[in-house]
Amino acid sequence: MRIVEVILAPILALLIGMFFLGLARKIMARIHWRYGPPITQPVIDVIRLFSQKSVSHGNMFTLGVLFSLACSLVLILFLPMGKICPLSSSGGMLVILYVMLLAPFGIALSGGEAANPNASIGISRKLTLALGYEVPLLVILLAVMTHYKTLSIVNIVSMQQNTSWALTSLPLFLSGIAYILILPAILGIRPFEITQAAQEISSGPMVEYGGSFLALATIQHGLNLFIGIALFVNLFLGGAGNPPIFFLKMLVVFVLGLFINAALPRLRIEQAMRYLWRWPTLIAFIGMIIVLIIRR
Amino acid sequence: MDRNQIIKWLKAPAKMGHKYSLHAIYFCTGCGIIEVPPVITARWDAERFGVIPVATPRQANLFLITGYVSVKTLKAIIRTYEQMPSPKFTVGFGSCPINGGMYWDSYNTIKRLDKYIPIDGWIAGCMPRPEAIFVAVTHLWTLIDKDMADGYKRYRSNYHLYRANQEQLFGELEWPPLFPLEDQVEQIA
Amino acid sequence: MSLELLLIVAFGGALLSYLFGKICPQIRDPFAVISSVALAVMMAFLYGKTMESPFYFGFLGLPLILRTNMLAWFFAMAISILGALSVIFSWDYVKDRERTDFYYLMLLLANASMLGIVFAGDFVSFFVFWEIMSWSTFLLISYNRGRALGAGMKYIIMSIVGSVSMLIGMLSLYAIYGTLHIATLSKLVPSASSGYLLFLFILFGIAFAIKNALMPLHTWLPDAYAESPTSFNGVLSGMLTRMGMYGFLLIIYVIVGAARALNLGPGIFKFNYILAWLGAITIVVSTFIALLQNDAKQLLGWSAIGQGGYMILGIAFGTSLGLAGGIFHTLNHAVYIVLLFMSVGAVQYRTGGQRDLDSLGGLIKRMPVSFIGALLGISGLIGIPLTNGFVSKWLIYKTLILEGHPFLAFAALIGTWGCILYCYKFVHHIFLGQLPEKYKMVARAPFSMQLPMIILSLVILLFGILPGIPLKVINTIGTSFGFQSLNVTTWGIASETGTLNTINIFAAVVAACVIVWLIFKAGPKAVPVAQEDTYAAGAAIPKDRYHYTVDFYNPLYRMISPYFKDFIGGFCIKLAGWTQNVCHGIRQMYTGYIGHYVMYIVLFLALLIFVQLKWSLW
Amino acid sequence: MVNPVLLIAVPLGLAFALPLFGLISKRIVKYIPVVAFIFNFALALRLIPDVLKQAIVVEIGGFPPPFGINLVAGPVGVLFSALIALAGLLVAVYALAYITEGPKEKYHMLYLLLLAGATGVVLTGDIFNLFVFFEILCISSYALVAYIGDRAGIESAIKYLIQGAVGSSFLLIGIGLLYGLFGTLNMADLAQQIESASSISVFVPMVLIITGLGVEAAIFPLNAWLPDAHSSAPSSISAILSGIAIEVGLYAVVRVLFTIFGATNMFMFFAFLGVLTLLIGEMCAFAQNNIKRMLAYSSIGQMGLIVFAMAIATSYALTGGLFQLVSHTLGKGLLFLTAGYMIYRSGSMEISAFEGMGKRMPLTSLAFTIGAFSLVGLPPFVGFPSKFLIVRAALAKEEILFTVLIGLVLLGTVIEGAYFFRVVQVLYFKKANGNSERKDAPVAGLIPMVVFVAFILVMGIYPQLVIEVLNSAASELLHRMEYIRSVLG
Repeated sequence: MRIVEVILAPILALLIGMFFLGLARKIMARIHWRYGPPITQPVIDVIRLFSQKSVSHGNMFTLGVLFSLACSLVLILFLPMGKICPLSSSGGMLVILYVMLLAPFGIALSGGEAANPNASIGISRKLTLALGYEVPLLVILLAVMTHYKTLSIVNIVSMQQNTSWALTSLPLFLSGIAYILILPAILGIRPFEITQAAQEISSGPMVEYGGSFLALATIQHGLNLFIGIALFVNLFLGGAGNPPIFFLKMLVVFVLGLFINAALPRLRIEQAMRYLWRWPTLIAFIGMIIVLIIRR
Repeated sequence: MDRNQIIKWLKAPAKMGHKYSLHAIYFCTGCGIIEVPPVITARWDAERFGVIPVATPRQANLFLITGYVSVKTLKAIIRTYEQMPSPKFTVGFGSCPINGGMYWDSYNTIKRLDKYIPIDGWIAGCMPRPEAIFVAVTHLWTLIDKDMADGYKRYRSNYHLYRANQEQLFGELEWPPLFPLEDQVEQIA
Repeated sequence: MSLELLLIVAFGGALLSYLFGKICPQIRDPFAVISSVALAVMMAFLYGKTMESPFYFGFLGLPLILRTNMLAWFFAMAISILGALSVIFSWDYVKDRERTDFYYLMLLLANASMLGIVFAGDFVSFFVFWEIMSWSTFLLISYNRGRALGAGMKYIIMSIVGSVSMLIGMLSLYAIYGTLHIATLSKLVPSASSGYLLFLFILFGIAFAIKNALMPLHTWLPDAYAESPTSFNGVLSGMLTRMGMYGFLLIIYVIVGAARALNLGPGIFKFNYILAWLGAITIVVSTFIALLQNDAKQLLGWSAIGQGGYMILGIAFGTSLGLAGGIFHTLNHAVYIVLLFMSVGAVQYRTGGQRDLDSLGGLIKRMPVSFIGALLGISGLIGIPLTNGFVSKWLIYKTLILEGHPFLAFAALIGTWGCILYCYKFVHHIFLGQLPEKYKMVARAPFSMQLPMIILSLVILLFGILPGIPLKVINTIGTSFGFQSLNVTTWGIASETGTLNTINIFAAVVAACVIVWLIFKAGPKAVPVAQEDTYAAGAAIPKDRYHYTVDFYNPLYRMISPYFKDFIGGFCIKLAGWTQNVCHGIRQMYTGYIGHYVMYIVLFLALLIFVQLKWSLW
Repeated sequence: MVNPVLLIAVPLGLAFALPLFGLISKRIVKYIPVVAFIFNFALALRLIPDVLKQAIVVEIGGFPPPFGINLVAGPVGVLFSALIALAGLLVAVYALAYITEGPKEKYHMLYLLLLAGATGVVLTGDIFNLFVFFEILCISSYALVAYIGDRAGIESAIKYLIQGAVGSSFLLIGIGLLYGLFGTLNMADLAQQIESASSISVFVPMVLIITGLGVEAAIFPLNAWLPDAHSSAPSSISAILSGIAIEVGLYAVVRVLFTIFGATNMFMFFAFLGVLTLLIGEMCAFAQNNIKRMLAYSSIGQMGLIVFAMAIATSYALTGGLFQLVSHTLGKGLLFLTAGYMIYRSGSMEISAFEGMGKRMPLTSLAFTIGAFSLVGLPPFVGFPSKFLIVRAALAKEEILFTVLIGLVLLGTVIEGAYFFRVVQVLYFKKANGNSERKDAPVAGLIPMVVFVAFILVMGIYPQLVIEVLNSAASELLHRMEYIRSVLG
């Protein structure tokens, strides 16, 4: 059973991720009053990219991409989707936090070896942005962990299943709000699409990616979408009893995110930092203080 | 998609990929670029054909030469073309790349672009309408189906000639040859 | 295997290698290497022994005692191994320097005195070895001339301040209990009054906090790390700085004992709370200052300050989990910081002492082993899973969260996330990006530098994947302090509130990597291209000017640089200036004019008589 | 049973006989002090075991005290005379090669006189006799300070002379007053009769005597002569002045305070005075760029430390103080001797002129470094156990006040460390500018340095060597009744 889960979870996540990418393009097109590509367009792109001859700038350039995709796949195993959570008892939230930063780190290492300033600028923006949203995110997660007195995300989900969603329960309400405020930054969609600003720095870290590198990077992007949303759903929307409900919740969150993405322009990096370190952080800290007061 | 589409898919997924995801490098050489924004935005929406502009040649497989090509631009065009991963398709847009067009007697523009890089298709006219781009794209599909969009192979096999032309134009080039200049002829296709 | 023999080997090795250097220099390096390696081997045989024996009675009737137990062995093992590796690393690094005999003497002397510190069974020998360590380190920090002098001055003055306060503390112990024997004191002291315990904690705490570079007493560290010879940084940053940690463990858990030491003090200002908060501040501030550095060694120095904060956080709350985390982090930090300094040293050795991040780059193609060392080093520093740093940090975070200190946990975590930024900056600026023209022909590091780096890299992975190996030892230390034992398995720690199982993660990562590799292999093979062949909008790449390093995190810099400066260091410099002025002012009292001098004499006499007649004090 | 009188008589006699030897041969003159102090040192060592059992009292001319002049060779006296003999011997050996020009005969004669006077001061049991020997010491040292004969030497000698004269006159007045009060000059006798007198009438002579002696002992406001004198004398003489002369002055102060007046209620004042002296001395030294002035000021600081230790007035403290005194003699003597040759080599007294000395004269620099470490009080050198004892004694009082004072004292140590390490850095870690060929001090200069280093190391590693003598000396100072009994029988 465990083996089946281990094999099943990443494939599901992959499908959902690609579906999200396609859905994103379709919905954006409709918001733009266009017809839009077929929903399978990302798959076609990936197939095309895999069939193209790519160039490599060195071993780290290759290994970085592979490493980052691999880490995203591993991270899937830590996230409960419904009841499916293969590696539930291997470190819990902290491991998730750390593995979450591995994927961008791998991309950063490989993009760094490309010896292209656009890549370096994109990476510096990416890491800065990560620092920006980790400040409130860490406070939020710590509030959740302190409230439920556990590090294991599975326990958090089951506790919410027994009582009520964290988003609607009193002590974690503000934390949930803060999470919603930083969710676009975590997903890397507009207004926080600073890392791969195609018009400024020609798609940042991916500037030298072509062929199968770009294919892997695209898949990894899909998985990132999946992970960011799944984490939110698990922590604040009470996870789910079974996968369909879970994916339904994720879909809702994602579509809301898409509307934000379509509506807002891109911020500059320091604007983004100023925003992230002001309101979400403030709200998150208040939430944490409330949690502490209730805990006492 | 109809049935034989799906059968084609299963026969040659890679080829279908090339057909239906043509990512165009967004490279403005001349006035022709004016026509591209309407094409990719809501009015004509090229994305439904899978054609979207991308930022870097590494990610692209379609190269639209939009408008006249000055000598200086040609250098950039050649580098960009060589950086695109093959299979890659080139389309000359407007009459200037074909024969110099209204700049036929300019000292500073290229008259025949395909002396320097291989071109898979031409869009005549000054300016061509955006629909012409869609015609070109659908035509490119048929060429790809018939394996006739083989500009990159021609470039590979006749590289010494192209290189010779380029060097004749520019003098010494500051980047090394893309392919070894010897033993060209035997490796067509 | 007696401890005296160990110390004789250690100190004798130091002196003999100096003599060999004077007599026949060609056998000095082999001798130094052999002696230090032999020391490490002998140390390994000491595992699990507990013994105690006085070795010298001559000092003012106080017997000087050597003793060993699991704690001492743990530190001594780390010291001797890292020392041996540093000596091996020095082989080529100092080969063509001047006064290498002096260098080896001081290096081995510092090592030996550290061993003396951890084996010291009473405070006199502890203090004596502590002082020997201090001045040998001072002489070695000043070894590079120029700016190194100021660094050495800072170091020695601060460590004199520390040892002075430690002297007061230990002699007050002596004055009250009439003994300096640690085992005896650990029976007597816990019954002392809280005020006296706080007094002790403050005095010893100053000494150990200075050595461990706990803010606000950290000011000596960055310059000392930056200016001392890089081959000595291994010893200096790895264990010598962490003697402060050993001291804290000694005073808190061995002498006073957890029962009294924790929750000592009024209300919220408990001793260990203040310690923990200092640790947290240290982490955050030093992390962000490290982010602003452009000098590789300064950067590592600041990061070392921050890591010290983690250790303090770990041991501050006296839970077996946190204690294990703190001690384990001491070891892990030693391993990876030494590795990082070694890779910097290799780069310096090849690029003519270049350590300015902005002017290096692209060296991955030239020095792959150093790059792997640096990569694993920063992985451990960040605490990436499957490297050793992760396990210890995991323990510390878990302690803080479950003890209900989310703010401290937040400080620790944000320290880690800032650490990612400067770690990436470190690796990117040195090894990634465009290779400058003048480093095109750089050769890879010599074997004597590659060997220690490879060993340490393997150690990082080993402790990361099988953390149980050291954790079992640390667990016995914790139980010797009277905590309940942890449920340590070979690959992690099992408990009901979130277990850690590294082998699962390892298996998953390996499997995922293999799968992704296969998928990647399915596609057409990627053709390697030169570094000049990158996308620059079709233009040719400008040589040497296409590497984006300067002001790497520019927006972030602009945000944080007004708030994160080394204010305390600046204050210390000011303080020195003020002292200078005060001294000059006082000197003016001795005017060269004889009349004034006679006047002083007469005034003194008159004052005495006046006071007596007026108040008749005497 | 040898007679302690020889300790004074031999150098004194040789001093006056020295010109006669000079008539025989110029070359043997400089060996005479060596011979004299070898004899003295052997004699003092020979005396120590007897003295530890029972203080030796010698009546000059057979009159028993309090009527006759007498010598009291107690542990303190013998300890000091041994120290004087040791330092005198080593410095005399040093002078063999160091004193090359100038009137050598006079130098050696004055040198013998100086040390004979010092020995007399520490051995005599009669206060007027003490004054006389004190004058011998002072006057010969005035002359020796001016030995080089340059302007600075003369000027500082004059300053020293004037202040010393003022001090001596105060001392003489005080002694006169005491004689008028009690009609006796024997210390023990005085000590016996002091209680009977009214406090104020005793106080004035006490203060006069303390001030007079304090000038020589370099206690804070009275020590203005010291930096000039020590810095402009020949280095060998500087070594003796700050290694012996001020210690002897301090001995006199302590003897007067403890034994004659037993002024226990002034100790607190002296503790403060000591700390003040220490801090001011160290701070002035910190502000110096001239090596000899720096060392001189640092001797002021050390004197302050010793005064503080003495003023704690417990047996620990006195042991520590005496030990610190010994370690200061060794360390400062070594420093001045080494500094002498470094100045000779670099031709300047500026610290910055010593750059690269570690390469140019390695052994000398090493000796200097060891002396500096020892004075700062780093193990395993002799400075450490002495400081250890003092701190322990201060903390054993278990008073907040003394804890604070010892904190200040150790702050002084920090400053001391600062300036000594600065010099060490200059010696070793600055590139030598100008000539840098290796040329060490001559053998006659190196021998005393090596012996000093040996003493510093041995006493630092094995303090038990001297601790017994120091203990009994401390007890002699502490228990005046026993002193009185042992003298008056």
